[in-house]
Amino acid sequence: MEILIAIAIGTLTACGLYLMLRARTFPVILGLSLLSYAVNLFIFISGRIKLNAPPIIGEGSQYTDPLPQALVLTAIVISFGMTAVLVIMALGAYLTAGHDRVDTDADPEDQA
Amino acid sequence: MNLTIELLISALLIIGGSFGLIGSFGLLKLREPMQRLHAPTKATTVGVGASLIAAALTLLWQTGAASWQGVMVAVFLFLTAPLSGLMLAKAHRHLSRPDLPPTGTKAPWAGETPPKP
Amino acid sequence: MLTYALTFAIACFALALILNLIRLATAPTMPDRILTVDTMVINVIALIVLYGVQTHSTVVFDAALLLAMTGFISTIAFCKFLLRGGIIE
Amino acid sequence: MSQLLILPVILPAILAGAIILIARNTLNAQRAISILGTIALLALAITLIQAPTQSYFLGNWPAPFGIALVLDRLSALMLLLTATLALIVLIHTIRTGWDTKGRHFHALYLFQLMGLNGAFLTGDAFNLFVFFEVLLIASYGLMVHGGGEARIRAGVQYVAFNLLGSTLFLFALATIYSTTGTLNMADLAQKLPQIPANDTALIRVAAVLLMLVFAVKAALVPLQFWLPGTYANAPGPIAALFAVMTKVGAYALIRFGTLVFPTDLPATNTLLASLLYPAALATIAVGALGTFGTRSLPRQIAFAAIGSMGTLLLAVSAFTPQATAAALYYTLHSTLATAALFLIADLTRCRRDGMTAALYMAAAIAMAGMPPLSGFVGKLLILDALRGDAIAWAAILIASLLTMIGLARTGSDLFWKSPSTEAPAESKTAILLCLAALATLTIAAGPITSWLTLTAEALHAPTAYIAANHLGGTK
Amino acid sequence: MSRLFPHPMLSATLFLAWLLLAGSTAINSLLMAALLATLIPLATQAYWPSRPKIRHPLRLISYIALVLYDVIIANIQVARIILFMPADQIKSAWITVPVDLPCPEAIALLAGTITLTPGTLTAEFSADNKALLIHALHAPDPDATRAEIKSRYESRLQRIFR
Amino acid sequence: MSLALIAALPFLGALTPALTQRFGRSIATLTVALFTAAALALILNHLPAIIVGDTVTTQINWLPALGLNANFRLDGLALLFALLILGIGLLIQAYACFYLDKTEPYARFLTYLMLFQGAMLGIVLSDNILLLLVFWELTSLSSFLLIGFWSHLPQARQGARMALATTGAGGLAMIAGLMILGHIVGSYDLSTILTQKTAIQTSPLYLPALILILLGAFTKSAQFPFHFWLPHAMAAPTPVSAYLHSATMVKAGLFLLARLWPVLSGTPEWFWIVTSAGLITMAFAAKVALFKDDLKAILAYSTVSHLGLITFLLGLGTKAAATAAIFHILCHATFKAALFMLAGIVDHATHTRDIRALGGLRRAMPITFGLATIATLSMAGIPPLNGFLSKEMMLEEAAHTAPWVIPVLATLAALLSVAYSLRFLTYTFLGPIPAYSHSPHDPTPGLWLPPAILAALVVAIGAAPMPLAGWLVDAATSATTGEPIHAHIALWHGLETPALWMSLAAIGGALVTLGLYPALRRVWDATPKPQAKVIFDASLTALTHTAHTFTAKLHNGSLSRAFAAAVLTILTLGLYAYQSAESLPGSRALAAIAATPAVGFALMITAALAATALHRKRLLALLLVGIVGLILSASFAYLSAPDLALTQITVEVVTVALMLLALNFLPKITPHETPRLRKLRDASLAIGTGIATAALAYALMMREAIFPPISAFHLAQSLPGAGGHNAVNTIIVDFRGYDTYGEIIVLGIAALLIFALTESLLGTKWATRPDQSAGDAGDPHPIMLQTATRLILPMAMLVGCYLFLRGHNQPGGGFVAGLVFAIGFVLQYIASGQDWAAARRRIPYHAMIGAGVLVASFTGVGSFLAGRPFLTSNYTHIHLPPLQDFELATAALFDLGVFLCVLGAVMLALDALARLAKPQTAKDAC
Ligand code: NA
Ligand code: NA
Repeated sequence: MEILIAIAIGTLTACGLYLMLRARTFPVILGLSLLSYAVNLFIFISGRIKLNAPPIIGEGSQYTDPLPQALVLTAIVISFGMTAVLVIMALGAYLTAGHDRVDTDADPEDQA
Repeated sequence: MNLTIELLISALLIIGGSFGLIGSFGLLKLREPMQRLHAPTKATTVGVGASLIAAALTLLWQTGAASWQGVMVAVFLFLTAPLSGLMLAKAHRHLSRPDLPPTGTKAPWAGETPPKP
Repeated sequence: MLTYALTFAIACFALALILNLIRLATAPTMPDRILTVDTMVINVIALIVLYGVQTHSTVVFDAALLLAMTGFISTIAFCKFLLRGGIIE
Repeated sequence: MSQLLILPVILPAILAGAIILIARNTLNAQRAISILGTIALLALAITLIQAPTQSYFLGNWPAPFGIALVLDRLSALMLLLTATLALIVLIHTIRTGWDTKGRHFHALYLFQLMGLNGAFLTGDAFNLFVFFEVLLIASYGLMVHGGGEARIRAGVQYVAFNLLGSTLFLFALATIYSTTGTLNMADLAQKLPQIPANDTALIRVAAVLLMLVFAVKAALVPLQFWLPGTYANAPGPIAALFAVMTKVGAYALIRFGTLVFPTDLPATNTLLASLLYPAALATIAVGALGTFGTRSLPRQIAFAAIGSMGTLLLAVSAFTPQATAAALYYTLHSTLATAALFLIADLTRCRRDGMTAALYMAAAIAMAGMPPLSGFVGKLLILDALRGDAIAWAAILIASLLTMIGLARTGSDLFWKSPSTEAPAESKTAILLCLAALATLTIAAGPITSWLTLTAEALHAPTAYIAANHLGGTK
Repeated sequence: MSRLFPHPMLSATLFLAWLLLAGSTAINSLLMAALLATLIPLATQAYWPSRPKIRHPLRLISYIALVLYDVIIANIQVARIILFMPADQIKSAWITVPVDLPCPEAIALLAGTITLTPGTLTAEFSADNKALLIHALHAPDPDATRAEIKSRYESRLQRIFR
Repeated sequence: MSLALIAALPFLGALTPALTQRFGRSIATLTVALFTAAALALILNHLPAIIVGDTVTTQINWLPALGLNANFRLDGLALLFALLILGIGLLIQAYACFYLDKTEPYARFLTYLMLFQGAMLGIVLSDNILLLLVFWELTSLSSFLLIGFWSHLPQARQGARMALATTGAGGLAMIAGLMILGHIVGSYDLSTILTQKTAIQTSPLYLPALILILLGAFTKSAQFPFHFWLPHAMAAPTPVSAYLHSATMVKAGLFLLARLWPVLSGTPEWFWIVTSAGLITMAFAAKVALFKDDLKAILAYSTVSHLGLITFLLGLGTKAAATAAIFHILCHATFKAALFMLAGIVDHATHTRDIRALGGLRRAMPITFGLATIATLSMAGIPPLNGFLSKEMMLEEAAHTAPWVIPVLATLAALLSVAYSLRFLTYTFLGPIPAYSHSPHDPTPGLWLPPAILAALVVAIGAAPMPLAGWLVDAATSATTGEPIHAHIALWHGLETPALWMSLAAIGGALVTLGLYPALRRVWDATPKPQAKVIFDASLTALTHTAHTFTAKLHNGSLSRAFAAAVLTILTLGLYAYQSAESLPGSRALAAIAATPAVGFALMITAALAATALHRKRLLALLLVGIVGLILSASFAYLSAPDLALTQITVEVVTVALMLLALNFLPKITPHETPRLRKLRDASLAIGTGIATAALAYALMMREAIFPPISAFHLAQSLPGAGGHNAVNTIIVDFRGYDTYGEIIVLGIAALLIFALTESLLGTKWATRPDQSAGDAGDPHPIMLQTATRLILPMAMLVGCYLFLRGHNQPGGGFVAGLVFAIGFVLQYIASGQDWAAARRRIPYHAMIGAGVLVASFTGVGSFLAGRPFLTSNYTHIHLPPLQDFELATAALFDLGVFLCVLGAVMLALDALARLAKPQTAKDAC
């Protein structure tokens, strides 16, 4: 199982990074989403894996580490907020600039 | 008694699993997009439904505590599946523009593209 | 027997997911793909429920409930996108 | 345990919440709340800077299980710096009407202060991440305040790059938790030395990743790319406020570099210092060349800010009490100097009279490290602390020259070449306050540096910091 | 009473749903169910402005039972089509079903019923809500399908809703 | 204290013009003059003590940690310079009052002048080399302002920048040099340093320190090859040239050489570097001066030459030479300041400074002519003027110095000096009168009195050197050398002094040279000369260009490259950190791979890869990313993390809605535009990092934590301490509720940001209109959707309440509940439209966020009442018959804050985005 999860984390990271390296805002946003999936899984496994052991006291005899789960929850919420912000900013950039390239001019005032 | 329940649950599970698989198989097999829309209803209704009943019975049988949340799962699936179906059908129609029978009333079909002003 | 039936059911839905994947790869149109993902959601709901049976735990049922309640929204939103461009008008 | 410790965090949050709830459509009320809140924060900071090192156990849970705030000299200093700068910038914003150019300025501003204060106070590594995010997202909002193509597009880059940084932060924290089982910084400081010598690779990875996160915030080369576009395109007062944002990175580098990963820690040893040193040199170079080679004033200031971060971090990289003290002095100086320059740049958009020129001159002098202002003192302190390091000296001095020439050229083009335009007199109060603060730094350099020396010594021997973690949280 | 319970059926549904979710009929659960069954419809009544008149709630229940039965039967039929009928023999058809139901809720219920029973699917409404467009997976005789829908479902719904 | 006050007086004076300018120039000038005079008086007050060899000092601790102290000292050397600075300063103030045009910003000029005066005075009074550096740099800055005073002239701006760059660079070198000196000695106090000759000269750091200090001194004093800035500084108003560039600032370098003479001089290094620089400068600049036609240029090069002379003398390292140097500093200040002022007068009267266009002014301007004659002849070293005396002393020293080239060069320089001086005088005042645009005449006394005073000094010192200047030279030289010196200055030393013959040779040679001038001039004009300005400009331009290109290339605005650099750095350093240490192999037993999860993960990986490969089709990519999210949610459910599953599911829905809302506007296709090589680079970086991350994840999963994780406490205390069965939830709302507090604020801010940005977008004209042609189907609000969502909203709220209430003990909680509520409302938006849904909103979304923050905050603050820290939770079990007992926890109240904030934030953001989709409608305030 661990190998599978590691591969999943690696793939999500790689895909996310590749998309983040694209030149348009939308792929960058998608890339960040994939990357945040990867990191959420990564934080999650930092407490290691226990199957069928949810950290609900009294539901079983052993529990997975609840702390990383709490951290992932925070991370999910924050990355949700951040994604939303990036989306609206990408939208604003597109609407005002007329294109959705992420690259800006080196020194706009030099050209002027 | 135990065997009966076990048999019943097993049957439900097998029926549920089969219909779930048939649904996805139909999705693959059927040729026309509109036909494929019919397939997943099986997984939605009998597939998940049977599994849910099986789950409820199993838990009732094995832990002694009834779990009725499954009913709510089914309620939501039944409530929402027609909506997905409708919207997907609309999307299909919008993109492929098949010839439709007349409405039989004075009004057109609601999803038809309104004339440009 | 129950174990075998359960395994069978789980295998069916897992297989269904694989079929979905094939469909997804070969789907000719966008609505087809959306439909496939919609079906995937249902299959995953079934798998989650069956996993709960397998582990004698209802803890995961909430996940199934939420998926059932919210999964279709993405389908509708995608369709509405294809139909109207805007999903909220 | 004093409840005062939590106030720098929750006071702005409550005020911002109140603004959203009841005052979101009345500008004057927003301004009043904002100003009063910032003054209160300043008063709080002044109170706290006199307090001994102490912890605050949130939820009354003992460390390291709950989250602890730790107030020490360094965090108090950063609180004071933030509050001072915040008040100055806020005055400028209100007097220039920047806050009317978009919605929710004041709520975002207060949340920004909350995030900064939270980051400076926390004694928990993951909580630091949370407050980094608070301060970042508020800064995103302030950065695009008022809108406009260039600003929003620069904002996209700013956000995207920092999201990469935040993701890296999480990777690092997860690695730390996974290897050590704890997140409390003082707890880490106690546990890391016990790691077996033959099993340090993972914690080293975590240390490097974590420091890279802070390097992003501190705009350390080659992670500085986000800064020029952001600072140059942000609204003037916001760029001025952002002067403290890079310092958050510097703060975290200093905090972790002295508390958690000190140079005598067997696991990491001088790893971080040896990585920081060349990066700081490169940062100085990039900053100086940018200041020298750029013509638009805001961009130039942005590069000067990068250069000053390089100088600061060069001092940090020595990881000696003397160098740390110098770095802290330089932190105060470069924050205020950068802010002053940005405020002046904001003023020069419509006004280039003699008075503005004089203010510019003063701020540029400070920024370039020329006497008599604090930049010179800071530079001397760092040079003195880095004695014997010819490369460091050459880098700092040449950078100082390039910065001076660059700023002089821009200034002479701006105030001498182009005629002064007549525009309604805008308030210079904030700028004067900022320069007054710089002058105070200079005149009172003696007492300030001796205070900072004690601070640096406490940082390099953090027994009080660690001890404060064991004093409460009885639940 | 109608001001306190703008949608009595909804309140009943919510009451029941809460008990199902909570999985308990203890006094606390009943109280909470009653509370929510009162408060939620009140809080959301703006989002449900119309108030469908249901004449016979019991008939509604029997209607639901009928549909569930039909779902199972139809599933088997459609499964046979999917599994065993060659693709070129499947005769799909678009069918227009004129409807005459008093309220949107009833129309939606009919449309949902049609979709849930495998083999047919509501694909569209006429703009005036007087006709449904139905897609049948395999309908060699569209008129029969139309007639069955009208007689089996629509007429029942006409009797339930006013 | 008094020395500090003296040093402060000019700075205080600098503040006055802004206040006094309204009363007119005279008052303004008088006011600043008062400050200068006061400083002068206070200096003179110490005169008796200084003359007998005492040193007056003042100590103020400024920055003891560094050793930068406001220590001042007044000794003979400082006295000499202070008198020059303040005395000539007074004359300059008077002169400037009449010189500057009425339209000029005179107050600003006076301010700059006083700033400079203060800085200069500070240098000479400093008893701490760091303090000296402060003032040193201040002179660079204030001279920058003064040179650039006529800022409308390009040459003024350029001259100012050139001076600043050159002296600034030297100043920075000097910082290094002086700090090294301080490090050698262990103190930055001059009083200490001056006693440490042996320590300094035996230190291995002596040579670097010497070179760096000399760089500072030579740039300031315009020594070859740093001389080029001085002639360009002549773009300054003449009073500035007279003050800074003849009498004072350029002598700061000499002052420094003299100041440090006791500890730096006497070594071969010192001798060779300083004398050669001085000698070359002296001869070279004199030669250039001979061929200049601009009055001020001649004077400028002459100044350079004389500075060289003094430098040369200081380099010799003997006491006699030092005496000569000191004396010449005094003499040069008198005649050169006068000459500059006179050149200014000529300029004023004739509107030209080109000596080829001048001539015959002796009749029109007799006073000027008389004064100029005295000063020029002194410059030429003609007896009996003071310039002669000091030049004789120089030649005498040169004559006794080997090798022979030194006396020869010195004589040659003297020759050239005589030649250019005579040329200066004759071309301007003698010969025929050219056609002036208006008739020139002598100026008002205000302009000629200051140079007259100086000329009087020139004559007087020449006539009676010992009574007038002997005491001052003695005091200054004693202070310079550190030993009591009694100079003997006289006109006549007898026939056997070589200097006499060298002087005569120089005068004779000069006459010959002037006779041959036309021929020499042709040769000169025909000789290609490296133009220092051209070289300086070219190198500065090249440097600027390089810096600009470098910066523009480096910061080319490419986010992808910034990402690539960051990722590469992270990857490289991460690998390095790992490689450079040991690690034990992991030993944990791994979980078995079941078939179904394997299918799930395979699906997730495939979907991620497909989304990457097909990312150009944006809608499809979004759908595929949605699959990843779906499987991830299921994985969390499978991996014993039900709370995560719930959260992921609900967040996913809202995220997709958000992305689709945005994609409505954005292009639906990403164009092909990246070159293959770039893709290869990106792919390698991505894959490399992916592999590293996977390896790290695997390594972590393979091993237990080195120390017992703190979460054991959370599990143990969840029920007894925090009153909840769900340990994840108790961590979120209690153990680490503070994290959650920050997290909801992040969400709230996100919503505010989205709202604010939307508002600003609604107010602007867009470059792009959304492309609506793709979706032109009718029926925006299908009736079935509308009807069904009326039922789904209450059901969703019910489920939300359910998840909220049980969250403490089972999966759920305020966050998920808020999202479920939000999803119910979002459905209303989707089904019935923004107008319809927004019109039915009872509570503004803003208010929900605000209320959420406040509820959470005040729940936390509530524990203050019990004297507990923020967010200390409390719970109790209530027994209310006939009810079963139930739990009331403050954590639930906190969770309510979370709930409100989440609901408000999601709705505010979506509502804002939805409003963006129809910008034609009026803004509805929330
Ligand atoms: Na169907
Ligand atoms: Na059907």
